[in-house]
Amino acid sequence: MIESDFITINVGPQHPSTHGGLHAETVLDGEHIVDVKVHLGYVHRSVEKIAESRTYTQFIPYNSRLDYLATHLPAMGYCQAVEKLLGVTVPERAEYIRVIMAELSRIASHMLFIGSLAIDIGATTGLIYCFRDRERIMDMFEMTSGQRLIASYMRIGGIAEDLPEEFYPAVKSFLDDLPYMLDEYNNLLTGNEILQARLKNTGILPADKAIAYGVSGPNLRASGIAYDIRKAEPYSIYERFDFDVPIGSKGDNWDRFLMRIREIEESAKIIRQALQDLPEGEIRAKVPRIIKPEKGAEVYHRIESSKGELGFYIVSDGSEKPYRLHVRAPSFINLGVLPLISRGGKLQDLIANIATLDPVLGEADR
Amino acid sequence: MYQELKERLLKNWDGKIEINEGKDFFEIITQSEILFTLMEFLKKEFGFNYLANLCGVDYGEKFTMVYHVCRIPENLKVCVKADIPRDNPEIDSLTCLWPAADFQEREVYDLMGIVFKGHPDLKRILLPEDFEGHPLRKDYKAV
Amino acid sequence: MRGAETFFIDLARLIVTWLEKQGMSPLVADIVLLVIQFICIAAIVTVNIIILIWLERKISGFIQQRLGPNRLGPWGIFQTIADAIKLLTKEDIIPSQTDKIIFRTAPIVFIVISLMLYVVIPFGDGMAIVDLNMGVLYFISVGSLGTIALLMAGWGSNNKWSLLGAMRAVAQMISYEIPLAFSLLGVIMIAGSLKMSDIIAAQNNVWFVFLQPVAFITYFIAATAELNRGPFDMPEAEQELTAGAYTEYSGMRWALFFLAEYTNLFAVSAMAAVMFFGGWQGPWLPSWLWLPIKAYIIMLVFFWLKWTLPRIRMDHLMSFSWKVLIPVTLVNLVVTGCVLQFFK
Amino acid sequence: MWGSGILKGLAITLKHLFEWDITEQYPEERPNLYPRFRGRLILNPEKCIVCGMCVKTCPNNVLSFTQARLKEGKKKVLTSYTIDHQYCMFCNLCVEACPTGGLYFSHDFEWAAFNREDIKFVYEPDLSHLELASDDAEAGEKGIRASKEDKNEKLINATIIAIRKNPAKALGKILNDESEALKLAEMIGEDENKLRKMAELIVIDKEKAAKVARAFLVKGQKKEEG
Repeated sequence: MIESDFITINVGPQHPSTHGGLHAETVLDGEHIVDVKVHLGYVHRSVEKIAESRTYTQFIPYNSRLDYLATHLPAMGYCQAVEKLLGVTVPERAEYIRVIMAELSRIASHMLFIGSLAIDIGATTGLIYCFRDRERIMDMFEMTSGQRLIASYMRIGGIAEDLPEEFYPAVKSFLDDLPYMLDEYNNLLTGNEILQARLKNTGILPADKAIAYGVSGPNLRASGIAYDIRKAEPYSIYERFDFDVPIGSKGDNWDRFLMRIREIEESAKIIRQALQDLPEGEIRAKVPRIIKPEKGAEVYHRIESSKGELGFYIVSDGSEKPYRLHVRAPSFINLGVLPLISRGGKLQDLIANIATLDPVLGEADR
Repeated sequence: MYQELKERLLKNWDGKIEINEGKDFFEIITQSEILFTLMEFLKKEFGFNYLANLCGVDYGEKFTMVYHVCRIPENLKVCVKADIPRDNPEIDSLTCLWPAADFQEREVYDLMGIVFKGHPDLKRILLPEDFEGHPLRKDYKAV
Repeated sequence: MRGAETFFIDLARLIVTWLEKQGMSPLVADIVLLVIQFICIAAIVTVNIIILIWLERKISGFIQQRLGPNRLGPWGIFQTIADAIKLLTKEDIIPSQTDKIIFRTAPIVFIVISLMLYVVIPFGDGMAIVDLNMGVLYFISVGSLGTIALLMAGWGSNNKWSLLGAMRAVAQMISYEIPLAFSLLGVIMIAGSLKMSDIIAAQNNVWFVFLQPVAFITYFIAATAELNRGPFDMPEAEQELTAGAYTEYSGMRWALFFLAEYTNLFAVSAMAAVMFFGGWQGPWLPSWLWLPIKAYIIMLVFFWLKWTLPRIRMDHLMSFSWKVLIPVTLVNLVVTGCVLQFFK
Repeated sequence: MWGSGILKGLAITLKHLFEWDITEQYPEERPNLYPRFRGRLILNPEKCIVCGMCVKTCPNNVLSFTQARLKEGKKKVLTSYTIDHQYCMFCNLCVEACPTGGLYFSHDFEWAAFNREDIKFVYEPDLSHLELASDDAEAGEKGIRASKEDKNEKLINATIIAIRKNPAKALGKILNDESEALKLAEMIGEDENKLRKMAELIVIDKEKAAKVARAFLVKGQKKEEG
């Protein structure tokens, strides 16, 4: 009689494919996953507590450190939340520039997603190609804000500086080359039978479960639910742009992977339109130097970040510092679904599942 | 829709809840005792299937739990608030209604020290297990 | 040209005659020659690996639009030597919970097995150390021993990742042993011999790759799996198993595994050259240059595959072997047999 | 399907194998930095007017300085300025806050150091030729905090004067009733100590001041009754 037993292995926090300090305690039956437990907090920096001791303006640079892969998105969400709290209207030009920057961030984040998914399932070269192309976006960020990865470019009431002259040709040539880049990814990765075999029918997340687990963003849309906050509840000036919300059918890893590639195309569409309509004018609204929202005011503002619904809940007590600031981090809540989609799969699927959920641990742990 | 919701809510819990129709969120201020039944009502009767956000706020003498609940893909949204006394910070867990509450309630328990009754695995999530105190409380002194 | 062709054979003969003049019996002289030959092989293998590692890093760099190693020496050719020195001088770490004996022997077993493969490879015309009349069989059977070394490494490490890697290695290598042998069977049927020199001689007119294209493809795939190279690098699987069976190894012990892998790589490529590409046969150049050239070209394809493809999933890997490769090779065998019978 | 995808991928990698490499060989080739690039934070002391805006805007306490006053003209001068780069987030907020453009980011990015102290920038100008006001030199040691206390002191003095001049208005801020305010002023009377304490409380913590004032009144009433 052969006795068999489960093996418990710790995928992370030090593991090549956990995207940072993610710790998935995995119970294995051979290669099959019996259970997964997610442990978080390895990069917890208590951002919410820090916010309580910083003024509204001072907290801006901390936001980019939440989701450092899409640097402008959290900063934009936060600034818009504070603007909502104050009742400030942002000048047209600033809104357009914000949208351009946000969508560039989304493209950068999704490119990194494709690359890291590729390396997680063993195709090392895919990562390098994606990084090569993402580098051009990073260059544009450096042009505009002076920082590549964690730019602090958004300000309450607008943006820090106007776009430099060299930005326009750079973004134009990037958008012109984007179809070729995507072609390359598609030929190298998307069309690859091994990759398809690994992603199709693994990590299936049905639509009802996705909603119940609070999954948002591309992961939710991969399950077939056309819910994009840019469309459902247009913030900023998103209602002016014509773009589609791609949706998947099954909610497996393959759908989640395709979502990202198609969203890059949609973001490019938005940037093209925004560049065309970009008006001249002010880039920052008149905002007092010391920002004091009225006492007891509170706001929950959410934007569609590259990872999902990024929400900022801010309570003001009338002082220059937020009384309470809560970040609804999409990565954090998306990770809650990891055990559900991994159970019953293979160990190799777990790696693909983590990659396609696309968590950023800076955001999940805050 | 919101009108119907308002009527039904007032019919069921008249006097126990307060309704504010803000420009952003349809706000329901309730009590921690009836929170669970109210939420169940919202989910079952009105199809609010998506718990977007939940967090606690420390107001000194009391805590307030704030829930943002949506119905997607139609994007109907409701904000529910419930006060909890500071000396006995307990409230019903919503994990059985929305599994999304699992991680978020653990986070609130971890950082704010609010106990969720009926949560399957109420442990610290962001801070180490042996951490003392709840940092997001206003009386927490960082060393 | 004649001199270059028979240079090594003349040298061996010279040594034997010199030894016999010193008063040794022919048997002892032969044994001494064998020892010298084996030392030569070890040296060739080492030099070869240094080139191979550099080449792979360079190729992967170029594929990824990088430069690869370029700091040490022209085009970075001394990088591997520097790495070797670093690995040799590194602290020898043996984790306390390991099974010491197995842990220590595993790399040695692995490298010895891979060196044993070189005994039957004909490096040039009449230049096999031992031209066994069942050389192919020897190659296949010795080649499959590597599994044991990997299992030892995984088990001895007393680490769950390593154990998973070792289990994968065993499952994978046993499954791919069969298509590997079957795909070589077609060649053997045409050549009518298991002896390497006979097989090469049979390719005087046409290379077997043209007569047995299916067998070549299946051999190539099975060999990739046997070598644990990407896209079949299951036992190592850096991204999933954090280097699998090699997790606990460091320094020179780890380097031995690394060496053994490249040694195997060259052996398998040389075998492919012998079986399908006419071995050492070729115009203009001496025969002992042709085999390495052919082997290197085959290895370039191995590199190219590894740096392009994602890793296949374990269950797909197994079902690919049992459900695709083995039936295909069997059909190939039947067709070969029928055709042979028909043209007899 | 059937391996065509794999072949396409192989074609891509083969194409790049013979393509020119894009690596920037860093120490030999210098990176192309854009004008706005944020390297090291630099202070131009000539332009500094010692206003302290940069310190107030910095989210991470990177900046600190000490100041002194000249004996003549009471002009503020910088005695030292510290930029502790290890905490810097390069958020550009201080540069934006500086009214004279005295702070800016240079393009210098190679400043790895072995010690934390080594990446700290400390500017200490030679002030020997200037005559500093003696009392302010001490206050200058405490830097920005001292200036804050300085500010409080001024406010307290102003409040004392205000209470003396118009007690109903000055104390009415903490007490709702004007008659109560007058009563309180009467009770404080000419007692310098009490007056000063009251003024301090009003400046620092209004709520506490209101409580104290009320308690004071109640106590006074009891005295009258008793």
